[in-house]
Amino acid sequence: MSEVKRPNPLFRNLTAKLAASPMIFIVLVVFIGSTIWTVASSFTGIKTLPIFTPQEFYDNWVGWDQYVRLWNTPRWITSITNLAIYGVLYSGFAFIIGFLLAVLMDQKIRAEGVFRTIYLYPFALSFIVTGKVWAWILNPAFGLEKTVRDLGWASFSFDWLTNRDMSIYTVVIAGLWQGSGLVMALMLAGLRSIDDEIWHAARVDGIPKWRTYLQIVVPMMRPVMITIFVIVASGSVRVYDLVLALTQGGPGNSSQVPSMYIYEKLFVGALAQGTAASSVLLLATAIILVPWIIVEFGKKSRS
Amino acid sequence: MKLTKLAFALCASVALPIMAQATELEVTHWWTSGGEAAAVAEFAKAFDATGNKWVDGAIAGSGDVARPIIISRILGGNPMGATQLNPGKDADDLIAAGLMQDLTELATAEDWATILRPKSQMDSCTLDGKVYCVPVNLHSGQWMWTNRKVYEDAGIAPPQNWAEMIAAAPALKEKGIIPLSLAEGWPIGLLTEDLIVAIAGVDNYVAVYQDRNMEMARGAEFAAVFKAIDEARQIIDPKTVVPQWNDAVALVIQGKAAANVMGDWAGGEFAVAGMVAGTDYDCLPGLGVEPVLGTGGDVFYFPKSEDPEVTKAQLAMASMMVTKEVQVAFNLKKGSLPMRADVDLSAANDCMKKGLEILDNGTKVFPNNSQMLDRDSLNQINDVMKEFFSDLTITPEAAQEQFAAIIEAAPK
Amino acid sequence: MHSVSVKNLSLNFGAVSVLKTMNLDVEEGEFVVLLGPSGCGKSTLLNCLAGLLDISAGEIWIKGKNVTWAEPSERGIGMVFQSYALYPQMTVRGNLTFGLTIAGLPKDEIEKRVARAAEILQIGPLLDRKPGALSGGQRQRVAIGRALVRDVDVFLFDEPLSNLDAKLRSELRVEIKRLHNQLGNTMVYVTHDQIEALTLADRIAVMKGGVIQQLADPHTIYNKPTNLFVAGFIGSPTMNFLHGKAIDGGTAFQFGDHRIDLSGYDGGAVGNREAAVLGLRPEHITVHATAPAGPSLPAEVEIDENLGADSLLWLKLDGQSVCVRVPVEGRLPSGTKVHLGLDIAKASLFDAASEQRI
Amino acid sequence: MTAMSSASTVTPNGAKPKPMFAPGRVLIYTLLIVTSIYYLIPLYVMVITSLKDLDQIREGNIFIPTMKPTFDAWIKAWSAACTGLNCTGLAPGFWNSVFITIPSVIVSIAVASISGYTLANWPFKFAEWCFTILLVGSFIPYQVFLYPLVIITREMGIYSTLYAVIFVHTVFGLPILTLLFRNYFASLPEELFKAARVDGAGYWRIFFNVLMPMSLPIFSVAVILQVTGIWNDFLFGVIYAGPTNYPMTVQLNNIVNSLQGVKEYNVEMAATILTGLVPLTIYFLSGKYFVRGIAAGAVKG
Repeated sequence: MSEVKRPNPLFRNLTAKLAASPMIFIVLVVFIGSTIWTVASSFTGIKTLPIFTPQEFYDNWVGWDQYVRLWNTPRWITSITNLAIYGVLYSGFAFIIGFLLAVLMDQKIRAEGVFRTIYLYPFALSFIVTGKVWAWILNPAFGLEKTVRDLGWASFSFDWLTNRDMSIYTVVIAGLWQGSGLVMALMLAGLRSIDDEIWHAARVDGIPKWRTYLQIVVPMMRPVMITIFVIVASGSVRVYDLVLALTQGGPGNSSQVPSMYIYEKLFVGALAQGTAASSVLLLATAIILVPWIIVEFGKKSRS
Repeated sequence: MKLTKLAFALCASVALPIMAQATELEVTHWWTSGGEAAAVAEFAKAFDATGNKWVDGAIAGSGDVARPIIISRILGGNPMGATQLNPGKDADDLIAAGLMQDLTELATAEDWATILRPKSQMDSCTLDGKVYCVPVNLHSGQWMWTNRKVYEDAGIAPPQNWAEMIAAAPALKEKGIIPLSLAEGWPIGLLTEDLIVAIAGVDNYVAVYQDRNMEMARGAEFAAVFKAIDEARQIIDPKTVVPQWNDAVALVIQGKAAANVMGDWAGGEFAVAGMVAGTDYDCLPGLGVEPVLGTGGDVFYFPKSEDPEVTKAQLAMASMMVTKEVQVAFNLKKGSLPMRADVDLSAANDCMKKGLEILDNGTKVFPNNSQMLDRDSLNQINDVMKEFFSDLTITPEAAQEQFAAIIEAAPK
Repeated sequence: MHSVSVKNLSLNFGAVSVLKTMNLDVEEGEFVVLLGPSGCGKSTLLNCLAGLLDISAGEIWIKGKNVTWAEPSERGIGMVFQSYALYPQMTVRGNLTFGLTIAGLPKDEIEKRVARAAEILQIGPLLDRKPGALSGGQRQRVAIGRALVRDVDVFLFDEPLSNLDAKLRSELRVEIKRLHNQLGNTMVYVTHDQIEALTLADRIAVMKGGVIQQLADPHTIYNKPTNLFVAGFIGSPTMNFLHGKAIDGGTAFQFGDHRIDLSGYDGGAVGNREAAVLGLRPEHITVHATAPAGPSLPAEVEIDENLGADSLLWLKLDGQSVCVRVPVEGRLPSGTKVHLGLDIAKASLFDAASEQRI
Repeated sequence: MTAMSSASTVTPNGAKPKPMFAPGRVLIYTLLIVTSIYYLIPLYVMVITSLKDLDQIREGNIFIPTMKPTFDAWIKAWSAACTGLNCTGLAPGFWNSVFITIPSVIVSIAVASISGYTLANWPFKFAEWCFTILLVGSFIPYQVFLYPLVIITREMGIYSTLYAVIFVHTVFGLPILTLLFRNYFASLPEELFKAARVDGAGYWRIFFNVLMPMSLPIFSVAVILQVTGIWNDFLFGVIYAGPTNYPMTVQLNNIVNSLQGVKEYNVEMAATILTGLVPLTIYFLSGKYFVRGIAAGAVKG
């Protein structure tokens, strides 16, 4: 019974390791495997069919050609710019609107459940539905603009959907409608996790309420902010269906986003171009996120 | 019974006796609207009559939605029995990978090369002398549709060609009518190609798209095309650009717009609205400039199967699709032109007859764009044209150069 | 055979060494307290004993068995946690029987043990309540009960009283002592509270920086601290430290201009030392109006703190603050000049460089 | 403090209640109601449109309610709208969606909760690296994985079966769910876990007997998120599940995305509402638990 020898660390807590194996399998095979495949494919000239053997990669190798083409494509540049606009505005406003709504909801209001449901229900709807409905409402020909004009303001103009300088902002509007309720729910939960004593202390100190929120409560909500960031940021990088249903990337290419470019190229006989665009996104994400994730999540694990 | 006879004839022609038990074949396609579904039903009815079973696998949303699904299914080793796919270069990789059923034997036995026209459509199904798909119909995209009443109300004679339509535009605009309706996305690319055909001419179109004549692509003939597109974009108010092609056609039907450029499938919309060609509306092939017809069309591929029963049923289906009766029934419903010349199309409407006439003359028929350029390049041209249309700061010269660069870089 | 024996144990988290080559033997039935400031490694050591942390090197023996790599439940230990760690969704009975059920004990045996624990800890009426419905003291009792029913030889306590208020804490302290007397188990008890340590322990292990500084009975720890750290950590108010040097072959201590005779010092050979520290507990200094016989120093009263039973006098001595515990004899006004009598026999002398007791 | 009590501390802690009609209150309610209108308009437009007939849609304004509501569009969407040759409406796909959603939700949550539990309580370096990669992976557009997943599921021998679609949903649910579970389990008192180990409970018993009964809030969040995501999914269902398992969204896509013919906006809207009914109902019924669960899972990191 007495074990004198140190057991092999590999088999320590073996059950835990076995239980984590589905996750490890998914990470190694799906995420890492797909990433390697994606990056490798981006250096080839493959068109419709994906390739998987080293020989095939060798036969189709073209070097940096796909990347040269990618960065010479105006549509890709527009897409990247739009992603930046959308990402910043969507994330920023989702945080602001979500926070303001959560603060309003936190004022001991009546019928809180009703308001919460109203703010949260769009999240249950798919992006396609969201895009379709907002395309309708924002359409100048029979939506908001026409309605207001019918009411008497003949000069009223709201043509963002068909205005190439403004179209990406309609995506932001619809996206916020769909997603800000979730941010509100997360923020509300965060607000309510703050100890009552903080509020008492702030009141005793005579700190105005808005300052208490901004300077004391918000910094205390760090963990929930991080969760929101992951949800919101990954959502904006992946934005696809919404743009497709709302503007189809138009007018022209003015509201294109990278995942539309990627998806199109992957499936219209320019697979390698699609994987090259994916690789760029991957690299950008990794550069921004990996150091942050390691710092943020590495320190919190129990050891 | 007619169908039994048909089935019998099929058996004989394929020279493969059909077994008693039904083989189920799943068929994927993206034909989900009323008319399309009715056309597919004709296929299904005829196929079921051969003793097999048509299992419908419709996926709406055009090829963009369906293509990944179709390719994934083939790649994943669980292919459908048959599938609609864009003809030409789209399927080349799949064929090269040996994933598609070779139909050469059947095509030779039934002499498709003779009975099906035009040759270009057969060519797109042929790779290295082998036949891999069945062309089922002909569609043409070079039509201008005008609402006669709108012009007459404005005191203008209904235009008979592109230039007249442009000339009438200012007067219509004053009356609050959209002179030319347009839909976002691929319809802009279609309009571009139609103008190339109408203004630069069929031969030059083929010279650039197929033979990659770069001198031509950068030359004066094409500069005139971009000039015409420039005129078109000037008369189009971006607010009136609608999301989908049928919305644009609907504007013409409702009299809110005067004209639209769209393929022959737009005729179905006018028919549904109860409008009569020649009295209520005009259909002008080749935009009224030159009666020409692109010969795009729908084709079916048959992914290879290990199961000989399935292969047998696939061949039966392929054979069924080109029989006279099925061709007539299918194309009348679909609003497209049959592949066979030896069929009776007295039920066709005026616009269809115009098309048939051009087809029978054979002189002004040219291959579809997807038979000449790969889809990736076509999409890139679309991207350029979409930008050119929506951004008035891009000069026609700049757009032409971008266009030429894509043609130059396109894989042969 | 030792009840618990730690041999050359060390623990590293990456490059950080948390426990450094540690040795500790606990006798059968002994009550050992691990005492130290937070971060000294005392809880970590306890977790290692319990098997909740894998050690980097060394061995742990419990009741003559090498349990270095055994599962916590196989080590014959029971453990009581600071936050009680009661399973919130189970009743008190469920909490007590959870481990026994896992061990597969027969039903009547489980019943017997629960009944016994309930009797000892007087928690019988609480058995069917959930932890949420219990007071802090009751929860702590249940937590002890959970260790008790395991019928083990060694109890491990991880700051079990820190979450309680002062009154309850002193009550439960007595109860734990009583429990130990009654059961006679070996107990290893972690705390940062020296009162708990001094009152409960048979032996105290004072820890700092992952090293046991001194392991001894409370009396020795208090009176003969092995180094400056232990001397300063134990006792409240803390020991007074006078920095000076040992002169005249170690027979005297020079503090500023004052010379203090060390002939009564109860320690090792002092010898001459350039830097030394003389430690005197507040109760080992007396206050006199005039210089008393034996070693003494002049000082000036700063504050007189009346604690009821006695007073704490805070004095200034050559610019240094000194605290003295004196019987209450009326207040000494601030600024009063006094003489301090030093009980050198009870003093501790440290080498300033090595910080070790001489 | 126990975790149960911490999970239920979702009580307002803003200022003290004030009379209903104080100026500040009026402002608060005005803001709440105005924002509510913004959130409700699209739903209103959908419902109103679905109750109109095609003529009313063509003539009328999208915001004007109909005087002659008709449920024809709903009936057509549910039981008569055509998908290719099958004019059976959404109804048959409904059960397929149920059969895809239930096992996918269960398996994805099982895998993610166990992974989160392992990361929080039984960490080992390799798993933590995997988690980092997972988080980065959650930023990659889904489409990039389509072909590799076809090959992976083909090699696993499950392509075009229910198992494949369950697997794919598990893959894509893993990052965010693992993050939520990991945060939640890490927020539970560590001593509870230690006590259970001293009591002899192993990996699974601690999970099932000690932690899971305390984790209802986070499990309800996970269920809500996954039901919504999986029910609304179109692409994975249609690519990996195989034709016999096509979910309801395939029919919805066919109704909404049909290119040709007259656009039946009313049927489109009715179909949209019908398809969204399951996740919408879940939100309406369990919004409260969602907020509570989020409070328990996401807030404490």
